[in-house]
Amino acid sequence: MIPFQFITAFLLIFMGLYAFLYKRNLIKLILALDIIDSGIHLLLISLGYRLEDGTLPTAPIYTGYETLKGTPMVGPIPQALVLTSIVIGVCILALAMALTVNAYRHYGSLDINKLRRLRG
Amino acid sequence: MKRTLGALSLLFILGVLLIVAHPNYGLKFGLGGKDWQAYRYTDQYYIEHGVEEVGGTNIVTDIVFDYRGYDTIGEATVLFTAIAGAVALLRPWRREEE
Amino acid sequence: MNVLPFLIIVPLMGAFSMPLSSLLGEKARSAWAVLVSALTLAVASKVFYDVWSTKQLLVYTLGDTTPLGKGVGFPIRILWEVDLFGALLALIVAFVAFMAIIYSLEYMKHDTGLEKYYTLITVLELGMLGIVITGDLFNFYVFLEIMSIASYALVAFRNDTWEGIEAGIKYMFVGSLASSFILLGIALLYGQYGTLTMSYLAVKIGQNPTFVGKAALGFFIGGLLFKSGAVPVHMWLADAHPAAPSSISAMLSGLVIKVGGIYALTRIAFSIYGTSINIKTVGWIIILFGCATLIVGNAMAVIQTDMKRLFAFSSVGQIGYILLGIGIGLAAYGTKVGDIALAGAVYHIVNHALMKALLFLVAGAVLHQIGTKNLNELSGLAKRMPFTSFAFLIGAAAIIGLPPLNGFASKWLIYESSALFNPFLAAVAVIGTAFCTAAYIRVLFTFFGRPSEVVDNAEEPGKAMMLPMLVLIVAIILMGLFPWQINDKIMLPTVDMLKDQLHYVAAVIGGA
Amino acid sequence: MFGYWDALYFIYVLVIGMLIAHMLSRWAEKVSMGTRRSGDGTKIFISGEDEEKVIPQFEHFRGYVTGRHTMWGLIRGIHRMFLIFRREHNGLLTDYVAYLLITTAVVLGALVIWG
Repeated sequence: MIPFQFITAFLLIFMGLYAFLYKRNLIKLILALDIIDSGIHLLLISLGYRLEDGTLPTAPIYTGYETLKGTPMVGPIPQALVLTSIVIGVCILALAMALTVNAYRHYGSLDINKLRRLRG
Repeated sequence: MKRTLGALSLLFILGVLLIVAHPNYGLKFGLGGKDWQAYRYTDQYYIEHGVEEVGGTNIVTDIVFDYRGYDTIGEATVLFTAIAGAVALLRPWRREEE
Repeated sequence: MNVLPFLIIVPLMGAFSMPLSSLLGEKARSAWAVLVSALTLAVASKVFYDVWSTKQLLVYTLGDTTPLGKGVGFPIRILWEVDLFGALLALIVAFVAFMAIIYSLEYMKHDTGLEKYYTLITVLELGMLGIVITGDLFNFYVFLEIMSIASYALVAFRNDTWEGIEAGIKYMFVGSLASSFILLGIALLYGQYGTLTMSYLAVKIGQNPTFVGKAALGFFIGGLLFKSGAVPVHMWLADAHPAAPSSISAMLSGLVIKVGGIYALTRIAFSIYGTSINIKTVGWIIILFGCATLIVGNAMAVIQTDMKRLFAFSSVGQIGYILLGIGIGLAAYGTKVGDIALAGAVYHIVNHALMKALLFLVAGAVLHQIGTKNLNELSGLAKRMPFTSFAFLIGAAAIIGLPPLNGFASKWLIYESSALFNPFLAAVAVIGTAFCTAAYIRVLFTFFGRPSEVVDNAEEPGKAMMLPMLVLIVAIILMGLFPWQINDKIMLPTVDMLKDQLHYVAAVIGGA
Repeated sequence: MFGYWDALYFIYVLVIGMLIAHMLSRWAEKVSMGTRRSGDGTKIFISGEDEEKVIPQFEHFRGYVTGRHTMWGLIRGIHRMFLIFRREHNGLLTDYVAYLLITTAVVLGALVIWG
C-alpha cells in the first residue's frame, strides 16, 4: 500500500512535467515549475512524518510543558530544507517573471512556440 | 513524436517513483520505534540535543540558524542574486536611452 | 592559518558590497571587482598549494571544531571537504573569473546596469567555488542554484536583444527542471539514508545499496548531464552561450558546465556511490552519452556560420571527451587504464577551461571591434587584428590537439586509454577530432583569407582586453611545454585522491 | 605504455579496421550518388552522365567499387547526418524538455536493470 502523501507528491510532479510537454503559455510553464517544486517539497515534508503506536506527533517545538516531552516529534530536517527550498523556488519564479516580461516586449506573445528563432 | 516519447518517459519515471515509494521496496512513511532510530537518527539527534546545544526551543529554528546556518547564508545569497538578476533584466533598454 | 573559509567569505562580501561600491563611481566599482577576484585567486592558490603539498583532505566544519555530534558517530553539521580535484577546480575557477572580470572592464563599458553585472559575475564565481568545496548534498544543491540563477540572469543580461532573452528563457526553464530532478534525488537519498553529508552517505550506501539509492543516482545523472550539456540535452548550451556577453560565455563554457555538471557527476559517482553499486553500468552510461556528445557536438560545429555558436558547439564536443574519460575511469575502475583515462579527463577539464575562455575572449574582441560575428563577413581579419588572430590561432591549435600545446597531452591520454579499453571508442574519438579540426580550419581560413570591406577599419582592442588574452596564451603555452610533468605531479595525485573513497570518508568520520 | 606483446593488439585493431572498411565500402556502394551496378556488364556510372560511359580514369576498375564511390558515399552520408542534426535542433522548448525526460528515463532504466 503506497502512502497517499507520496502519491500526491508524485502526481504534482507529474502534472508539472505534463504541462511542460503539452502547454504553450509561458505563464503556465512558470506555474508548472512551481507545481513541481511543491511536489518535491511535499515529498520531503512527508519523509519526516512519524507515528509511534498510533499517537499523533507534534511539531518539533519545546513549549516548556514536560508532559509534552513524551509525545513523538516529527523530523525537523525536512522542514528546514523545505524552508530553504521554498525561497529558492520563489527566486526562480521572480527571475522567470522578469524574463517573461522581456520576452513579451520582444515577441509580443507569450506563446513558447513563437520563441524559436534560435535553431540549427 | 518526441513529445510522445517524452510522455512515455515521464510515465516510466513515474512508475519508478511509485516503486520507490512502495514501503516494501523503498521509502517508508510514518516511521516509528526501531525504524525511526534506524532511518532518522540525525533528526532524533537534533530533537534530543538541539535545546541544550543551541538554546532555541524551536528545533527547526535551531537547524536553520545553527546546524545548517551555512545553507541559510546560501539562501540569502540566492535571494540577493535573484533580485539583482530581476533588476538587471527589467532595466531600461540600451536603445531607449540613446 | 586555515585560509579555506576566505574562499567563500571574500567573493560573498565582494558581491554583497558591489552595489555599495558603485555608489562611489565607476572607477571604484571596477577596482573593487578586480580586487575581490584577485584576492579570491590568491586564496584559491593558497588552498590548492596546501592540499597539493600535503596530499591531505582539508575538512572544515561550519560552526564547530568537529562535524560529529556529541557521543554519536555521524556528522550533524555542514562541512567542507576539499580534495585535490576540488582545489584544482577552485584554482581554475578563480583564475578564469579573474581574467573575465579584467576583460569585461573594457568589453562591457558601453552597457548599462554594470553594478548588477559585476554583482552577478562575482556571485557566479561564488557559486562555483561553493560547489567545489562543499561536502554536503543539500548545500551542494543550494550553491548549484546560486550558480544557475546567476548564469540565467547573465545569459539574458543584454535585455535589448531577442537572442539573449530567448536563450535565457530556454536555459532557465529546462535548467530549473534539471535542478528539480537533482533536488528529487537528494530527497530520495535523505528518505532512505537519513543523512545529507556526502561521506556519511557513502558509508550508508556501502552498507545497504537499495533500489532508492539507484533511482536517486538516475535522477542525479539525468540532471547533471543536462547541466554539463551532454547530447541530447545540449541544445540549451548552443543557444545560451552565444547569446551571453563574451566574457560571460568564457565563464559559462569554460567553467559552469564543468563545475556544475562534470565535477558534481564525478564527485557523486566516485565519492558517494563508488563501488557499492555496479560501477561498470554507470561507467558505460556515461561513455555512451560521451560518445554521442563527441560526435554531435563537433559535427554541428562544422556547419555553423556564427562564430560564437561554433565555439559553443565545440564546447559540447569537448565535454564529450571529458565524459568519455570519466566514463572509462568508472568502467575500468581500479585498473591502470581507468587511472589514465581519469587523469586525461581531469587534465582536459583544466585545458579546456583555458582554451575555451581564450577563444570566447577572441570572439568577444572581434564582436566588440567589428560588430558582427558572422563568419561569412569576417574574411581577412588577420591583417587588421594580428594579435587577436594569433590568439585565435593558439586557441584553435590547442583545442584541436596539436603537439606543442596543452590540448595534445590531455587528448592523447584519453585516446590512449580509450584505445586500450575499447578500440571502437578510440575510433569515435578520432572521428570527433576530425570534425573539430574541420570546424576550426574553416574559421582559420576566414581569418587569414582575403580582406573584406567589413574589416577594413578594424583595430586591435584596448589593453584591458588584450591582457587577459595574453595571459591565457602564456598559460596555454607554458602548460604545453611540460605536459607529462604536470600529468605526473598534479593529475595523477588528483586521480588517486578522487578514487580513494575510504580516505574521503575517514577524514570526516575519523576512522570509524 | 605499450609492451612487447601488445604488438598483437595492433593486428587486432587492423583486422577490425579492415572489417569496418569493407562494410563501409559495401554501404558506400549502396548510398553513393546514383551509382549502381547494372546488368552483367556491371558498369559504374554517376547519375546525370551517360549510362554507357564509364567513369573517366577509372576504366580499369570496371565492375568494382571505386574510391570515388566511397568518397561520394561518405560525403553524402555526412551531409545527411548534418541535415538530421540541424533539423533536430528546432528551438522548441517542448523538445528540450522531452529530451531531458528521455535522458533521465534511459539512465534510470539502465540503472534499474543493471545497477
